[in-house]
Amino acid sequence: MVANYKKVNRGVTLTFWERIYVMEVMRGIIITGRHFIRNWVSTIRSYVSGNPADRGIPTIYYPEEKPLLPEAYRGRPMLVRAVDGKEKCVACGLCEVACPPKCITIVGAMRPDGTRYPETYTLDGAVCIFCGLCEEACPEEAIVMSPNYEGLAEYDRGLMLYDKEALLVPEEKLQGRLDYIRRRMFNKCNY
Amino acid sequence: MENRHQLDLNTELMVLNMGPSHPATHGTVRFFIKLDGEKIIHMETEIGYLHRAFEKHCEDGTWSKAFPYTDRLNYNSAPQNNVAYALAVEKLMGMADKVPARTVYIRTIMCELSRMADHYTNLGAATLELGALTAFLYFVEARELTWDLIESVCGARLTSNYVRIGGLASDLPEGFAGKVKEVFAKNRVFWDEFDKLLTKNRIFLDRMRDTGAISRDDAIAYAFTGPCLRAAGVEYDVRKASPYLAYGNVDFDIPVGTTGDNFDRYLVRMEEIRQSERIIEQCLAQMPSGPININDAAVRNPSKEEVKSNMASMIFHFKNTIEGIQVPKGEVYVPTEGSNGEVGFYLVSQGGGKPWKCRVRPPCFALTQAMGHMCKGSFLADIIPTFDMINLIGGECDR
Amino acid sequence: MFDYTYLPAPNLIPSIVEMMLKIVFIFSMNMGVFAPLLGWVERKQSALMQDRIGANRAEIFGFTVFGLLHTVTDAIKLLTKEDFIPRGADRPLHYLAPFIAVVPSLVAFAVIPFGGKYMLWGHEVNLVIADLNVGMLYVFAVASLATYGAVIAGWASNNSWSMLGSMRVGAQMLSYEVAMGLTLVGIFMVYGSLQLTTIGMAQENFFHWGIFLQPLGFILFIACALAENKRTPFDMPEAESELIAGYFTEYSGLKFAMFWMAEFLEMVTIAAVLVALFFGGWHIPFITHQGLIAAMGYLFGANFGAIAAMIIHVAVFWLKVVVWIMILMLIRWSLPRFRFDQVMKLGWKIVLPLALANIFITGLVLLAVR
Amino acid sequence: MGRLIDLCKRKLGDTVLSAHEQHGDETVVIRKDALLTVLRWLRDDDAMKFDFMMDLTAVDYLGTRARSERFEVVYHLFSLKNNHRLRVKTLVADDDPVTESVVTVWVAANWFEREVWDMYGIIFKGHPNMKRILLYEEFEGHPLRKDYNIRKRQPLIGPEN
Repeated sequence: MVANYKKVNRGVTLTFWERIYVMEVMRGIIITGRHFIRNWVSTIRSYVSGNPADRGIPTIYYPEEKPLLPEAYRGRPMLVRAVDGKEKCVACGLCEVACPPKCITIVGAMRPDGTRYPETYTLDGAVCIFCGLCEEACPEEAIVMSPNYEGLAEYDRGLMLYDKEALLVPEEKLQGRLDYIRRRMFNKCNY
Repeated sequence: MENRHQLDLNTELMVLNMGPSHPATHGTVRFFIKLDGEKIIHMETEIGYLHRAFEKHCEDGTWSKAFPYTDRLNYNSAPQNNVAYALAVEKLMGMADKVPARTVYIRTIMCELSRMADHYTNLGAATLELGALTAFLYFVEARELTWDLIESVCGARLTSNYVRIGGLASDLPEGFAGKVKEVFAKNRVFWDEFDKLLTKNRIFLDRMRDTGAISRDDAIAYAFTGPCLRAAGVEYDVRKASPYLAYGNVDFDIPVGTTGDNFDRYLVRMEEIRQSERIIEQCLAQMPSGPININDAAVRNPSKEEVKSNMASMIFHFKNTIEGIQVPKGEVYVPTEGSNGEVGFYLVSQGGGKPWKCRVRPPCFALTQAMGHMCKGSFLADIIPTFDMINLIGGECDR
Repeated sequence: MFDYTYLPAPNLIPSIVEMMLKIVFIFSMNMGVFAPLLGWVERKQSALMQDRIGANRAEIFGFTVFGLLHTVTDAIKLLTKEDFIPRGADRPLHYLAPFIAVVPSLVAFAVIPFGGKYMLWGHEVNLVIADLNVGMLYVFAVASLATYGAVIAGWASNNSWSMLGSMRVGAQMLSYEVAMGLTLVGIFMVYGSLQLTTIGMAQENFFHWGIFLQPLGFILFIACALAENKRTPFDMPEAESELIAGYFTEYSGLKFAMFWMAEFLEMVTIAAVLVALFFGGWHIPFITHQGLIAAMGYLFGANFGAIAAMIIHVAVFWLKVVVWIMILMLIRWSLPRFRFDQVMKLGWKIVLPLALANIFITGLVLLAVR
Repeated sequence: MGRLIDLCKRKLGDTVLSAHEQHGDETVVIRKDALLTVLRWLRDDDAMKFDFMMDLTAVDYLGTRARSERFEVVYHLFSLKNNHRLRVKTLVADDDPVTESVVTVWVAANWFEREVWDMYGIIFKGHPNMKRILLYEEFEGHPLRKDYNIRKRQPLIGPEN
């Protein structure tokens, strides 16, 4: 069970046919031509059958077809709105501190019943680097990385300054990610 | 004017400014070339177009906040940089041997996956710039599949931010071993096709062989590391010289070249892809079960239930996040084998939650330095394969 | 020396009509079908070779027609783009260069037969615009004019990269023209003519196709033709990773489009020459020219039968051309490019001696056979 | 104390200002004026044979040390033959940030020294091309010094338009 050093075979010897280029051109054409014909047939088949799975090409027709994201995917950070309609966030400011590019700004306030909530919660989408450290820092599971990756770019940076209303999403929509955090990130695999 | 034919023909030297926005320089480097006809008389390299103040940023934040920034060093193989940084911090904290075995194996797998992705990209890009676009896209397809694997583990393709001090961000997803097997089966086909398209192709051979060569002694003097050093015939690989992670427990070959030209670099990288597959397969077979984080409340992030239910956990969680993980005073240099060469983190701690200094030894900084030396006397067209096989990653070189 | 029989002397009006129709046909084939469509073919073919989809988003009323409409959008884009001339450029020459580049590839087609001779209502129709008895020489002469376009473009742009590109064009074209001429000498010796219609008629028998009589000449000619066409693996003058775009780095808009078109038209010409010289021209294997006319005449009557045969022959010719274009594209997308000195070495040290050897061997065989 | 430190101390005597071993990394701090001879010895001696200069950087200890020892220039050496590593440091004063260039010992030091000049403003005497490398020529200050504010703005440069 040790690593060994091994010389690579540098002295690639070429046969006469390979040396006069013809053989190589033929071989190259056969390989690429095989791809060409295979993809041609499969594309036509998918046009006829209308089934995108028939297309042997890995490209996705993006806006019409969506990629299948893994559950670990980190998209736009979102705030969780609890079932009772209130923010889960208690404005403790941990995400604000944990954020490496410092894109989160929170102003906390107190509800009449004594619970804390964020009066304003601003996340600068132009600065966010989607690292997911806010999600890990949050003790309340109030900010999570949603699988949402669309509409993140704007022509104006001002439009990318998301406020609380733009960030709040009902809990059931983020259930997949919340489950993932509990199961894969902080379950028995993590004491 | 020592060259005789220059005297005879009274030729004029031509000054060319190649880059920073030139198709072959990827927008991050500038070559200042003096040409005699098509022959390079003198070449100067200018870097720094992608400087992002990595060290200053790291010094500004806590220890664990540096992870997203390490992603952006060599963005083709981000998990490797995460691992290198984590290893350095763990060593500085003196808890290197307390990291769970499962974590060690997962880290090894991620390192090798990213090495594969990096080599796929690099070899593909090299052939792209030599004009063989089709071979490039076959390897890009292979790389995409590899990145899909990385994405399914880390949650992002490039900016993985996967490793934590003393552990990992998350465990491997279910059915990972099966997915790896599937992807490897597909990638082997691409590897074979790429190999058939290029390795014995005389046009490609003529472009790669004996171009951009550097002698063994020069390579050492220029502090080459990684595939470029091994291509020059030097048997040095951090994985072998000072085994870290699980590299001591797996069986693999380290390809070594002979003359240090571009063709040797190409062959070494091609073989390393194969060997990385071997390492990953062995790691998956040996994969132990168990926790993925170190059992130390002062280091790891507790689970959310724990934070809510346990006062001590909550205090540690807040302290770790706000003040940062406390690292004792000291300094450490940890070398790891990145896909380009030795990625070493030199960390200085003055105690407390922030790094006093976080220096990364960028492998391609040293490699790019030798570009002028390697290209002198060769043709203008030889810059392209040489520069590609050096594999300059702007993010790593300029930091 | 010159044979003036192609001049429309005996029955003037039908001959002029015939001539005009042929010119319109070839021109519309080249400019109307091949120049725009080859862009699409190239995109789609390269995409399918590389496991991609290729351009497919341009649409009119929701119809994308497999990305065909991208040719329209390309045309609109190129027409409306700013025509940029760099500071310090030689303006007249900068304007002139694309025309010099595109015209030769158009007019070279004049001597290539795309069908045989047919009797229609007593008038003999010869499907070639100008049946010169020095046919191939004319093609060489005109094709070498295109070099000037590239060289002038590079020189007039006042850009070091363009300059390097045009230097490379000059050297590469010069060396490969010599070799190209010599590779075809074997063909001329075998068929005993430079006239492309004569060569075409001589290939009526499937086993008399140029590919069987001159296999070495064929391979050498393909190499030279690719080099003349300046496409990968011989695209040193415009190698995008070395010289950005070589001699047309500083061109934009319609002038850029003309270089683009010249490249595609050259490819059509090369494919047509290949077909005419080595692949039996308009002939269908194992069916003689007169045999098809007779068969069609039996079915549709003499005149309409001749028209039917004509259509079939023309279709066969263009089919062969399209197949060859696709093969040329396969080569272009499969191989990496040479280095400049290696191209020169290949031209002078391999292709040229082999071409000479080919002439020698052909001569010996001809001597022995006769 | 590690083996390499012992060897260094025995050979170099009082040139070694201090030495320590931490986490298996051996470190020697040597006098600035003897830098070149010591490094050359480290490179050529058979027991040392440090043919690789893996890394060259500097650390700013502003506020934690005397100003005459503010900067440390750090050399990370590696020996291929003996497979060992050594960290060599030399102290550079705040008011006189000058030290010897080691380009004559290892060619690789060229860019690394330029980077240290760029980031810390330490001048390497005898360097063939002491220019900024990662930053542009018009940059004001040396950003990795601890007294360089992370929020500092740089003046705009470039043509007037």
